[in-house]
Amino acid sequence: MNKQGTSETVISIGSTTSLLKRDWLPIVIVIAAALIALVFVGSPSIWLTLTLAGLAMGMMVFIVASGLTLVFGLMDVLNFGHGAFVTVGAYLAYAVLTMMTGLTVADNLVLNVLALIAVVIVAAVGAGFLGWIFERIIVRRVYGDHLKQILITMGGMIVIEQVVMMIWGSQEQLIQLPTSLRGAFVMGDAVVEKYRLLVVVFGSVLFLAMYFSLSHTRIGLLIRAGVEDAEMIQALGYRIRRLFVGLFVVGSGLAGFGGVMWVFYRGTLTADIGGELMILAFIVIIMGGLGSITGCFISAILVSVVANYVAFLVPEMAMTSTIILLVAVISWRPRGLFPLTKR
Amino acid sequence: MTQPILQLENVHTYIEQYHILQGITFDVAENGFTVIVGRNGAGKTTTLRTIIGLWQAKSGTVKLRGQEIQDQTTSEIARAGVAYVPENMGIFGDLTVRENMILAARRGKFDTDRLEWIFGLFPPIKKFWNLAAGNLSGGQKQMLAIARAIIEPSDLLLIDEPTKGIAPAIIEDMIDAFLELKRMQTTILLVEQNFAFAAALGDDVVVIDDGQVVHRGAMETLSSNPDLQQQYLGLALNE
Amino acid sequence: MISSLLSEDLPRSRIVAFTLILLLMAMLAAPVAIGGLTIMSVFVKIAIFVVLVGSFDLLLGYTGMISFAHTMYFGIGAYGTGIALKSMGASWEAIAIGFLAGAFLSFVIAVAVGLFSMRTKTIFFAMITLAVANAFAVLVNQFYTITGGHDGLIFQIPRVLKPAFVIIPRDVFGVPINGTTLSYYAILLICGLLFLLMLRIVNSPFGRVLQAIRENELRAEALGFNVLRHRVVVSCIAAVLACVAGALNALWLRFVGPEVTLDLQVMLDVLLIVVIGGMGTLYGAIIGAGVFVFAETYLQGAIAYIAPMIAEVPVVSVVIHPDRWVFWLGILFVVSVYYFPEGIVGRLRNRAAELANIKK
Amino acid sequence: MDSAPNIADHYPVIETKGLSVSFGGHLAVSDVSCCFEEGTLTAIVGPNGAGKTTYFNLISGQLKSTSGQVFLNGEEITQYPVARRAQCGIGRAFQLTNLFPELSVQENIRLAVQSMAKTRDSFLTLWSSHKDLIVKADHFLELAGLEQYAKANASTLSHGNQRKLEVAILMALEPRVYMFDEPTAGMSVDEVPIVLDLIKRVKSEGNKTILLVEHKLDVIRSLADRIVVLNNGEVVADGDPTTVMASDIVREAYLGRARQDRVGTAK
Amino acid sequence: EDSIKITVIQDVTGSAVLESYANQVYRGFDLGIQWATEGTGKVLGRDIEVIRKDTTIKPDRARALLAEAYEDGSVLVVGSTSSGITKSMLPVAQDYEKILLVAPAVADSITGEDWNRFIFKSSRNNSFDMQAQAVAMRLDENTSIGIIGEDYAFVRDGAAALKEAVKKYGATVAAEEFVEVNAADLTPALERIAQKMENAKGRKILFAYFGFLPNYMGKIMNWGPERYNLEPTSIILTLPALETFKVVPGMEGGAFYYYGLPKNEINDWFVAEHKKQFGTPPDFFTVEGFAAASAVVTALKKANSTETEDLIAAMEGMEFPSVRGPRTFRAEDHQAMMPMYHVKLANEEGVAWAVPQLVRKIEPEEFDIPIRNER
Ligand SMILES: Nc1ncnc2c1ncn2[C@@H]1O[C@H](COP(=O)(O)OP(=O)(O)OP(=O)(O)O)[C@@H](O)[C@H]1O
Ligand SMILES: Nc1ncnc2c1ncn2[C@@H]1O[C@H](COP(=O)(O)OP(=O)(O)OP(=O)(O)O)[C@@H](O)[C@H]1O
Ligand SMILES: [Mg+2]
Ligand SMILES: [Mg+2]
Repeated sequence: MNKQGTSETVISIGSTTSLLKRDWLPIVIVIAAALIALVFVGSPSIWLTLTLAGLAMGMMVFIVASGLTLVFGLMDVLNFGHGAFVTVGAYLAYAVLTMMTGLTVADNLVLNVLALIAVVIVAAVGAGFLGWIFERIIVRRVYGDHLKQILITMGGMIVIEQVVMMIWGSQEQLIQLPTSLRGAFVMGDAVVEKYRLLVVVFGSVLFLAMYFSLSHTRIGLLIRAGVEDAEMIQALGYRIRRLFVGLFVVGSGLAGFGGVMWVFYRGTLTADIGGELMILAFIVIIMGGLGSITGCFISAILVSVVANYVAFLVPEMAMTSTIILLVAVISWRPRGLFPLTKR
Repeated sequence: MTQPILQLENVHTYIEQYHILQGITFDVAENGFTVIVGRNGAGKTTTLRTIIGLWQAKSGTVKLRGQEIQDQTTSEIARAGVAYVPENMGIFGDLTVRENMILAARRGKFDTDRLEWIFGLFPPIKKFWNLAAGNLSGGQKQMLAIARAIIEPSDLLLIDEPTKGIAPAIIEDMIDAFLELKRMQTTILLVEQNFAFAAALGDDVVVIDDGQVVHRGAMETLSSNPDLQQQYLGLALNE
Repeated sequence: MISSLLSEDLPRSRIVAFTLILLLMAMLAAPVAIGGLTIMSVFVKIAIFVVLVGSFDLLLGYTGMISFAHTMYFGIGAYGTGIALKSMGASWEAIAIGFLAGAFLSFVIAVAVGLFSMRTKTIFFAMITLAVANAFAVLVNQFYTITGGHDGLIFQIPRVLKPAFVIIPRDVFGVPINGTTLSYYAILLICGLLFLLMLRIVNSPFGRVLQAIRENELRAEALGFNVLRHRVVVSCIAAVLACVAGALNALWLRFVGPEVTLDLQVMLDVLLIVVIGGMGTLYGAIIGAGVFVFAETYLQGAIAYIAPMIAEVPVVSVVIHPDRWVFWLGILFVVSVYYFPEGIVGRLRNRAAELANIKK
Repeated sequence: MDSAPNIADHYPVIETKGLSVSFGGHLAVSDVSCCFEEGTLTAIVGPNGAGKTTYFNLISGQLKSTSGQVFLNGEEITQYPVARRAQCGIGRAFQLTNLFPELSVQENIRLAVQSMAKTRDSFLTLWSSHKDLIVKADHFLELAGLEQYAKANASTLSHGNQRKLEVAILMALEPRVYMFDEPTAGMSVDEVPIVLDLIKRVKSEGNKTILLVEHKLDVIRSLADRIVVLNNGEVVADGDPTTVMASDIVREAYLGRARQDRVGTAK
Repeated sequence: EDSIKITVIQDVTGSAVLESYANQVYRGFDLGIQWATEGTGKVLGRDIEVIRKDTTIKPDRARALLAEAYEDGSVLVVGSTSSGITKSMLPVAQDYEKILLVAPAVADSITGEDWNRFIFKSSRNNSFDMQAQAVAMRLDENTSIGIIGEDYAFVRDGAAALKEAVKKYGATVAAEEFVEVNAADLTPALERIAQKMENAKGRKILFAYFGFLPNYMGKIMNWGPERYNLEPTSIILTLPALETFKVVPGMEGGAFYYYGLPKNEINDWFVAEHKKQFGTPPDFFTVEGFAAASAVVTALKKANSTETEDLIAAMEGMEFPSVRGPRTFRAEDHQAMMPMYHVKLANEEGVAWAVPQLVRKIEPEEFDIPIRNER
């Protein structure tokens, strides 16, 4: 073997796709949609308000859907109970917040953000722990069988929601943001809620973290391979079960995180809060391409921003716009914007 | 003689309610090359799957270097140094060739020399490095399955019918490859229908029929004796 | 005779057969023997769900298509009939026109959805139908001037079907035989016939092809079966059957509303019934619907019966509380998947087959 | 159409003209023009990845060609979907076993028989009332030697038996064109002759066109009337077996330099 | 002698929110019986037996339960919260020729097109809310109103009622935007309203009317209506809503109930008893439960009979006490007429909600509630 050949292979066996080879088209489409909307909306300040609001909403959807991309997109578990972890996250946030009013009532940005982060951590860990139990009792039996997954996770969701109602009661509860995160910034004629900005920051950080941990480790590969042929991946020496459990826990934890973000936006909570975004989350994941973090992120933003434009321009179409978008994307790319798997 | 690396003793395996392996007993000698032959449906694949732990033996023992492994999980057995090429090849079709390979390189890095060697053996692997493995041709998939099993050194290599669908020229190379592996201290247990291929490589042979071992011995004995072939394989090969 | 009526697809398990006969007899006798709207409602719901679930099983169990839009067709049938009765008055023509309009709309949507199914994978298809059904529910809500929106619609039905139409007065059997009884038996009869029709369909050559498509679509195509056409056809059959079920439901309730028809919850109930009963066996639809409807109707009552006995026990009294009966329904979901992975009918049939094997 | 009718209106059963397909720049089948006549068995050989299976896919419709045309008895079928081609009489078996796993072996074959029957889509008749189809299915079941597995699910068969079932399904279709993709791969030595007999039977009917992809040289030698060699998607040799097998290009690309006789045959 | 059976059908399970409402209704009903019978639980010398039934928000079940209640001899039946469920029960009352006292559902069609003579409704309807709201908005020719709400029957009917109500003040409705139920983001709709009302003259009021979306006021305030000189307001119904109204101190609006508003003995007793039994002040649905119980007892006393026809005769035009002052079933469509409040919100230290302060009580006579049934 000559040296030359070796070094050549080292290059070719390294990173697969360079940045240039990436598929930029969907991103271009998002930007194009925004620009076309600008023409129709006319007023730049209204456009900006709509765009920023849509962006924040998209981030929120992404955070809630992020766990689902792992569980449904990568692991191929159609978890209809995902919403239950969102609910649990929301209620944990509520519980923690009522315990540490000191930090949240203080009009101090740093303290407030710290409080919020603490809430997120508790909610994510709590939901993750519940996810672990859920995996053991509910999901373990039904890997590979979508239909049973739908039913059993639905059952699990009902049980969790009912337990939440046993603990916290069925009445609607009010939850308030830490003081300094309330209100909005006015920039010229456009407004942005402070909280929405925070969501954009959290969403972006989450996206980058997930993107790098999946593309720089073999976890994503292992899971996809394990879903396709669990026997073979074990025969290669991997403890696929552990990985599945771990990923499920992370997915549930992310749902808990999403629950925190969502409940603060919503302002009040009831036990069925988790179900509200689930259809949207599923749409976003399908549209993005199963298992693709980037796809989930882009399509969450696309859906939300477009929904805002349409709601402003032709409100009658607001509800159908998402479906039309979904059908259009699927007709264009039957496996979603960034297809990762053949499923 | 040294202790055999793998010993099966009176192994019984059930699939659902069917009694498939009905008392399989044989040894695989360290650094040797053992071939299992037998008719379709005899239980060859089941034997390999029982060894790697994909089926659970209902009774009997499977020993790897004297250690009983029949109750261990597949991943434990694999990590104990057993590599496996399944009959259906077990290719991850959604993943690229490279990704298939990197999963087999357990530390996440390739030994470049070994990779070069594989590229030399199976040129399509290199050529289609970034292609989704599901799109490979039948023979190319088979090559990938073997490449995946040999990218890391292992103590025992279980291979289920590697030559099916492989063109003669590559079979040639495969013979060389297996011989080289053998030189590199890998023990190979091969299930094979292509008797010429088996005969070219095997030291020992095990004939399975109806879930039982009907013949064990040196390859020489069988390959040179048409009567035995007629008896065990239903067909004399050197007419 | 019975065998060909059942398209040679017999229950193949004594327990199943026995249960079916028992249920059928109970259904026939109930209005006279027990009387009262409660028991009739239970049985009518079972009968209607047999058609709804059975038609869904044509898609799911036989063809392997997961669709969340099935109750949408159920809703279209119900709304079509309801809206026509409301706007045209209580006449048979209104029922006919409303139902036909609903069936036609279902047919058109089913063709569109069926055609779209070709482009995507099963699970994508499922998710898309979920979104479509959701959007449809929102639309119904928005067109509230026609549909009654969130609150639904009530309407009159022909007098012959109403309790005011007395056939045999109360004092003869102790229970009145009237228009309600008449519609009860009519619904039972129609549902029974539709069940036999479905049984025939799945045991026809066409039905075999559906199963082949479920197993391996590409191979079915390679054998020369036009997969797309089969999918579209079965989607239409299932949609129209669901539509009939919806119309019957509307006539029985004299009300249509999203909770009874379009809610995702109804769809999930249907799914649960299919799985409890056993996918890919139409008898499963009967057993599943029976188990489910009885559980739904009496579970809360049963818990309310137990609850006072354990009212003092701290945690248990919270869990076993009539208001928490949904918790137990959730447990039922989980348990049924755990213990009846192939459904009750599947399980019983396997057992019967094993017993037969042993005897041999 | 530029193809002037052949003399005496004779068309080859299958003809491909300039058939090509490329995957992202990689030409898997490149400009293949070939005719296959009634009553002949043509073996298609070539190294792995030569494009044999892809060529089959183009003929039977699983893949759409990038350019070129396919004709069946002079009728262009390039745009026909898979099912329609099958109905026209193009039948194929797959290299990687492709069955209805949870249906019984018998049902697998029945479906093939049914596909060619007029009643295939009938809704309201009972499947079991079509006795003729069942009898026919059982006939092919027997031919393939799978009677004992008739009621077993296809997924529970061993690999070799699944291969046999694959062949039996093709037989049951009774097409005009049979395409076998490595029918004997993974089949035990004593079972290979059963499959070969099946193919010979079809051949002896005289009016069938058979395409066969195989890597076993002895099989090719015993069956083929003609050999087409593909390499890198192109036809590199075409002719009668002895000449083709002896040609340098085949030795070079396919058989491997020196030892071709040791491998793939019993000698 | 036998007890008098009264069945209360509510939508308890099946939806978290409705469950808490149903429980309030039950509490209110029990308190109402307790108060109206002066703690004896007896009327006409017979015990009142209250039977509770849960529709689980299923119309088919609701109908069966209602039929069952009548068959079991309930004198009359009270129910329910969800307008849809209630509507599905109306024909059953007619079939059985027994009274269904509707509470606390609101849909206008219950006393309108879907009405039959066995239906009485002790709860309010949209027009009360909207006419009270119109009063509270202090309208004149120089005001324009923008309406934002959800796109469904309840809100749409409300908006129509409001438009009707503002006519007599000469104010104009300059914009109406309805978002999908449970829409997550109000921004586009708000921007549209702002755009449409940009050139409207005089005072600009933004009236928000939502049935499902919680905390809409917070969302509106975050969006910044003051940038366009829009004054947000809404109708005040429940305590949880008041919690979210802390962001709009000084807001004036119509109100149905707040435990501090009515100044009468019944309310004093009611609030004290509720706090004693449950530790919290009573709220909207408890009040409606109480009113229903009061109507039942008053009717039985007045009719001095448990026969349906006697009861109907007694109830038409009957006045019955409630914690917000007396209500009267009007004879034409059996809708109860009742007072409302005009309030102004203020935030008080240590109180978790915005506290409504009475500006004025709007008496039943001031309302012009259309009669829509075809009697
Ligand atoms: N999942 C299963 N369920 C039931 N029976 C099975 C299953 N898998 C294999 N069998 C049966 O076990 C027997 C042995 O199968 P096995 O695959 O081990 O045969 P083999 O010797 O590898 O044959 P081949 O040469 O055809 O691959 C066969 O009769 C087969 O039908
Ligand atoms: N969908 C696809 N995308 C990309 N490349 C493909 C695709 N399908 C086939 N190929 C490539 O086309 C070439 C021809 O494949 P084909 O399966 O026809 O080979 P073959 O001659 O049948 O080989 P074998 O004998 O190994 O089965 C291979 O190199 C394969 O990798
Ligand atoms: Mg095998
Ligand atoms: Mg091939």
